[in-house]
Amino acid sequence: MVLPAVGAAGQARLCAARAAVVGLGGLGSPVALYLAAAGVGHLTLVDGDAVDASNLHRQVIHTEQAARARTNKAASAAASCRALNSTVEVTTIESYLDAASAAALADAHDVVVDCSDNAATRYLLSDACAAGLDHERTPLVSAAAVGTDGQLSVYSASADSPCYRCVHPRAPARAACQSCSDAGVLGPLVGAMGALQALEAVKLCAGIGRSLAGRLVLLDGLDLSIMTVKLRKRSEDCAACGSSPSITRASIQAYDYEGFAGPAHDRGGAPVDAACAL
Amino acid sequence: MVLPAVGAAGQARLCAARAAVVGLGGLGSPVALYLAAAGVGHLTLVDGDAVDASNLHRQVIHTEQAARARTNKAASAAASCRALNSTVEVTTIESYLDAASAAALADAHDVVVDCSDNAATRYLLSDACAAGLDHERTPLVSAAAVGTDGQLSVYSASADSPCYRCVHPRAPARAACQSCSDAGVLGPLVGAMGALQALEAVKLCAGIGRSLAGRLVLLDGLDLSIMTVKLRKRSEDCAACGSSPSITRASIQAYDYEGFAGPAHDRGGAPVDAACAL
Amino acid sequence: MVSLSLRFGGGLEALTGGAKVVDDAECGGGGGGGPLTARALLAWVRDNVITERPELFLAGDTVRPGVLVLINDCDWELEGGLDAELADGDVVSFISTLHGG
Amino acid sequence: MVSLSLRFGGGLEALTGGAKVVDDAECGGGGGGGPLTARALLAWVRDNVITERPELFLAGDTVRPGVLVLINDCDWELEGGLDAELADGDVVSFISTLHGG
Ligand SMILES: [Zn+2]
Ligand SMILES: [Zn+2]
Repeated sequence: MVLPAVGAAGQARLCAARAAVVGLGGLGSPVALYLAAAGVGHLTLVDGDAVDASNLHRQVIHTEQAARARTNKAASAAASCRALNSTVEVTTIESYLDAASAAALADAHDVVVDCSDNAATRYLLSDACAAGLDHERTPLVSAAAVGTDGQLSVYSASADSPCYRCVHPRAPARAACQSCSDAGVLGPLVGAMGALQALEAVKLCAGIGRSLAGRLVLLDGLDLSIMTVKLRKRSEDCAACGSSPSITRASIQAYDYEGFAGPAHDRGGAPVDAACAL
Repeated sequence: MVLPAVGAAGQARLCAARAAVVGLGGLGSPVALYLAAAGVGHLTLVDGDAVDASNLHRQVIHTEQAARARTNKAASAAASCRALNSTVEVTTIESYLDAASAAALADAHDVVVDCSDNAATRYLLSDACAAGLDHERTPLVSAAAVGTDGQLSVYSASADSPCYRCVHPRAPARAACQSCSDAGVLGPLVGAMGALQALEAVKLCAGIGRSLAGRLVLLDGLDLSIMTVKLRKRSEDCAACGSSPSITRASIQAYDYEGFAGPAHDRGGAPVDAACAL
Repeated sequence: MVSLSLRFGGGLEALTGGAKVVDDAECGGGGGGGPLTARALLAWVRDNVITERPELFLAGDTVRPGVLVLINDCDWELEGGLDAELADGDVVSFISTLHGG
Repeated sequence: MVSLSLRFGGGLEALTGGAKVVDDAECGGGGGGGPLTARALLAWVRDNVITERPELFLAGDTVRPGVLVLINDCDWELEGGLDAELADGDVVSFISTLHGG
């Protein structure tokens, strides 16, 4: 039986859909598991990092065995997805996202899921999904979690819904950026945010329901209080998706995202989030 | 580094805690994964059913391999938990919950997580956690999901918070019970509810934050609208946890839960929820 | 007449022809100019909103077991249950309890 | 004076001594009897609620990049941004945007 809310047509769209997951850590773990389980036709998993035992408290798609072998996270996640549903076609990109692959991801997928852990990658991915007047925009399902707080939205999913840059035209100062390495993050909290991302991605792929585009969910895990707020509309002045954009899929190749928003990932040394104990 | 919101003392309580998960299906899959990942000291997993390929769209702790082997769900989930975190002690009860095991679970665990799929088991488990004036009550983290809707609460967790029977003194008519076999259920939606259950269970085990006791979260996945409502207080008249209860941990052995609330599980034949396509 | 916003969830929208939200419902039934009680509202909803199988909404003079009634995000038991009084602008939700997992 | 309920989230509560909620805040700063604008409220919050590192709250005359301001669950840009006018009972939330995952 097909779920009434999805319907046969929705199920067919889901099976034909292509979704990309950027980051196979705390958010990407449930996203990849639930998209594979739901039978999204093609999954592209992107991560340049290796599985680390100190992350397993929240990165539940991986195993201690993969951590011992220092398996790439996208490869480890792909193996778990295939064990769950062998009918899903899974491709991995076993490196960190760069501008060329971001543009290609946005072109080649029906939905992109941002499970990254830094501002630079968030801007790059949003620009790739939103940018360029001559391109269709690609819906971007974006979540983040730090400590006991989570945030979730869908960008660039309708003509008047904002992109990430519409809402955040200026990048935060580095000192203001809490990351997992500063504050840790509660595993089940990230898990809930990731499962909700997967829900939004499945709805977009199947063409059902009302997406979160233009809204933002704020979850305070310590109180378990949840707030849904209305975001501004797509901005005419947005550098990426406004009426005269300065950022296009071609120009993002030359854009200095790390200069704009801080480092995209750790380069050698201890893993960025090795410090998260819970 | 220990997450500031948890603290060293909370982390120690978590590592010493005992949690039971009843039902290793759509809800139990993320609950078991995230409790094992978080390092809850002891996990008891209870399910009498075998892994079935038709459930894998939402039961992401299992694998096609376990479905082919018709592995018991508690056993399959235990293997996944151990692969993720070998320091967690995992016990399985590979049969459906009965009154004796319900009472023993409530006695021997700091928190019980209700991931079952029927009203009879929900009343039995709640009574075991709530019943008996001479027992400490056991917090019960309870969620349910059908179609694109999810519900979540915590029962019996504080002196004045209600048990399941306080809120639902009369069992629903069978015709009114939607189950997965009637309506299917969206995998990522169940996943989000299960992750939130794990979050509440971790908070209770670690003794941090404000639990959902006395409140109920209602999630409409199709609209992604989330509502938190205030429930009634513990009732003086409650048959399980009122001032002169007729239900005790001893008396539940003789109580006809299936007569009161319908069948607790399928007996042979096709799996109850084999019909859920998504 | 009292102007309420009504919500149906947990599958109960199957009884309203799929409507999850009925805004600006002008609910009568108070009778004699008295305030509108939840008791009177239930009858009004059955007669004016429920389109099929009313026995899955009401049983006797109250909601059937398994339906939660919420007045402005509070369990109606905290507001007096059937005797709760409703005022313009109140949001009343009817939610069927789920058991699946 | 305008009576507001203030919320701080996404880690911004670290700047208020841990307070996530400040109810019944009597916010001044309207000046000359005019309505209280968001612009004036920001200064009032900095002076009366923020206990440390105000530079992580304000940058110039507005919130620092990465802080969302919500008035009654709506992005303040929909209400006029710095010029939004606030009234008794409004809920104003300050939420720091997260990047972790
Ligand atoms: Zn934009
Ligand atoms: Zn009770």
